[in-house]
Amino acid sequence: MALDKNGIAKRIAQELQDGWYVNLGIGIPTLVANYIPEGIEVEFQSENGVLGMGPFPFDGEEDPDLINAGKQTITTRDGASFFDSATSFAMIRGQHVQLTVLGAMEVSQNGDIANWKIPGKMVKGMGGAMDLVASAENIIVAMMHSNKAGESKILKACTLPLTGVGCVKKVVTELAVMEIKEGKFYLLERAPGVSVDEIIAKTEGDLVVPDIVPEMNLN
Amino acid sequence: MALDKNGIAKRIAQELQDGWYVNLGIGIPTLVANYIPEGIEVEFQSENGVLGMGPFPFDGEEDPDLINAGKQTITTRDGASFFDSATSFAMIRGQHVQLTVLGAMEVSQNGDIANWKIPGKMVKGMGGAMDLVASAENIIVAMMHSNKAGESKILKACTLPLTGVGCVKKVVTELAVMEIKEGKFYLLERAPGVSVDEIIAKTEGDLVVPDIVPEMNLN
Amino acid sequence: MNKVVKNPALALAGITDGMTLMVGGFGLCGIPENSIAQLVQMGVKNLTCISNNAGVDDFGLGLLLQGKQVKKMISSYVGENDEFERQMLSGELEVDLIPQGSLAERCRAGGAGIPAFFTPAGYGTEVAEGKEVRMFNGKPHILESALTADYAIVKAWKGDTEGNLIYKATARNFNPMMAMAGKITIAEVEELVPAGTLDPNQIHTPGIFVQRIFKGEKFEKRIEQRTVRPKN
Amino acid sequence: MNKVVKNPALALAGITDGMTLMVGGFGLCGIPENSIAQLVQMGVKNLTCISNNAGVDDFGLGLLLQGKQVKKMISSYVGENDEFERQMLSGELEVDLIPQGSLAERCRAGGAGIPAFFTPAGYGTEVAEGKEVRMFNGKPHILESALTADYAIVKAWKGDTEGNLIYKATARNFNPMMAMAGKITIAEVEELVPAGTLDPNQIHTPGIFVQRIFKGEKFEKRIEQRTVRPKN
Repeated sequence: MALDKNGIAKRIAQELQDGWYVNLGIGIPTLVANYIPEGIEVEFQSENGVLGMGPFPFDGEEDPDLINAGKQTITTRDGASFFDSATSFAMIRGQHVQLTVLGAMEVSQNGDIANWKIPGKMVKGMGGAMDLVASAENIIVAMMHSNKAGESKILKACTLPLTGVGCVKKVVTELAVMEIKEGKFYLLERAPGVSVDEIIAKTEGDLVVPDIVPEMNLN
Repeated sequence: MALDKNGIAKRIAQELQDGWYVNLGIGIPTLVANYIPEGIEVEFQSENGVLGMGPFPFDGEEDPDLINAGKQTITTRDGASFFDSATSFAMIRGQHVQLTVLGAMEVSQNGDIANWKIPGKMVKGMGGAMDLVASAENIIVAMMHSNKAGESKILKACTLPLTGVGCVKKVVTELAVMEIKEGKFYLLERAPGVSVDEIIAKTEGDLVVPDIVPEMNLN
Repeated sequence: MNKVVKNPALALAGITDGMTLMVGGFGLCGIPENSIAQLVQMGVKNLTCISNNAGVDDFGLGLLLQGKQVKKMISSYVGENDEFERQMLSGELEVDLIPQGSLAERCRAGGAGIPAFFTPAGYGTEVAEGKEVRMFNGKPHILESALTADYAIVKAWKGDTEGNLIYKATARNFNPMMAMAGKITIAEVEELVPAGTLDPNQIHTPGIFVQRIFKGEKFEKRIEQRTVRPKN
Repeated sequence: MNKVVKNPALALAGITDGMTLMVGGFGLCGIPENSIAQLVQMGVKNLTCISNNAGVDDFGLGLLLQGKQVKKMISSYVGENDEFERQMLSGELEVDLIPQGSLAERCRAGGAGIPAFFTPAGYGTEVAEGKEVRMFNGKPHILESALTADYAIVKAWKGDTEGNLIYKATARNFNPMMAMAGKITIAEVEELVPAGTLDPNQIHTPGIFVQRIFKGEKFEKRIEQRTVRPKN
């Protein structure tokens, strides 16, 4: 069965490693913070200027001066720090952040990503996404395999204006975990109960399928 | 009579304007802080990371963590701030400092300055001088008119490795105040009791001398 | 060096039609609310506003958009403002969208006398069109230029009479770089104290970057996305 | 994310001959004394040291020069060190002299992923030789590149177990940028406190830039130019 958003987040959380600084984008990526594996410690950075984000505040304890890049009220953990936006992107551009997780409208088999604009229709702006994808060594995209019209978003080439070129290394969708290398998608894992045929059918880009595709282990 | 170092500093202090941020170099320039005209307020910046320098500390009250760019122990005034070297030179390069006063080994009539190196003999390094002269809109050089061998340091062209090109606007020596414009030195004032002839004799660069050269007023 | 002015009207005196303004804040967090209200009252038009966001329809810079006071916005993200999107898509409003890190660095560069720098952000995208590309460490980078403004308007938590500023939490965001990049920088603060009160080790924006400072009368501090967990 | 190590030996483990080190401080102010002593004890050779100054003959980085451990210095000012000047003029020591502001900005750039930037400093001088010149705003600028190091060694006043640092007065100087630019950054601090003790608003170097931290056993803090006025 296809994963829900929390399932995608849970699977991505398995990629976390002890001691990493991690930047989580808006949407599904934000949920990753709820599933940090036991025994490891990570710190969350938000590009508006905070390191060491904690959970959402208790009702009534929101501080309007303390938000994340999604403009959500947050809290901080012991050891947190605040800094200006230039310093924040110094961390990102200077590759001090070990993992970036973000959403996408389209991903292509050479690692291009589009997630900021639909010409003539939707223009929200790129925010920090272009800096993040251009700089991060380790980018995981959290997204749905298809759009609402049922068209694949895992493509040979992106059709929307790009956010970054050749930067995505791994994609986790409601159906599959895929690695991007040498200009192709490599199917690594499938969601529990999802068939390889369904993944093949819903993937427009070139997909390399090994003989055995293990199911994700989400326990 | 030719001025002493304090006289030069006193004359330069007359150039200060209310509300200015000022960077004083090592040597004679440091003395300028002792002669701030009454009724005006200026703040002194030192490029190692302090704004709002006060007088030297009382004997026994030195703090090794609080020095100026000349490595001298200092104090701060109310409203002082500390910052890192990058921010300090952001102030300088970004032209937030209204006046820079520094020493020189040679100055030329097109505003070039040399003050950091005598090839094969003396190499102290440029410190912050190259940043200061390249950025400041308003540079006054405090120097002696001649070297110990009696040779003029107010030249047609510098002979020593340059610190900056076409940047000096005004020179104050023990003999004279000169402005630099259109590739010439313009004699503005002479030290009390010093003759125009002496200044002409000791100036190697092209010197424009008006009919009347007023004496400096140092009272 | 007393830089205190009594009210927003005196603080913003000199801002006229057609000027370029930097306005600090991220979303509705850390924005100079009192100054924005004053800009609305002044009715200055044809402004170019450099600000990471454009506020929401009825608060923050959204108020200037509503009044058609803005000719051009230079921002990284405008997703929370329908009027902005409408004016942009209809062509009424010129918009220059810039990667957030490049925006922050371009403001800092403007304040720091760095006219241009290379960054990898935006390479291969619309943002790179017409910009010089150069390889460093085997990776393509684009040349970005400094941004400055006629006036920068920032919001701080505490400030002193010399213009030294301290920000609170993530309300810091773009304010420090914009304070550096304004030809004239205006700070509105929640608390205004005499020089010598703030610890010189703990100043975020040294007073040299600030020309005018005033105590804001009222800070609404709207929250854009109130997210909470229930108390057990 | 505990980054505390017990002593300088553990902190500096991994530094070997031929590496590039950044060392914070300005003159003898804000230098990592305990780490320098450890480098002397380790006897590592052929180092490239990036540091604004070279200490004095018998303290600070001067100690590494005395032991001929340094192959190359990258500095802005070396005026207070006779041994340095001797080794440089005799050609024993390679020296790259850099304008102080460019040195600071190049370290920051290295830490911030900016591979190169334009600055007016040094145009028309030896420093500009071989460097690209470009006009901006009618003024010539030269292109300067980022600096990074295998290890950056910095000195802070207070630090916490997560590596967050606070500096005191002008002992801050180059330490924050160097902390950003080290592949591995080592901080020695006067006071080491548990995470959560320091105010997150007041951190100068966020812990993300620091990989190892230790409490220095003893800080001599020599003064280079003791200048005082008499008590009346």
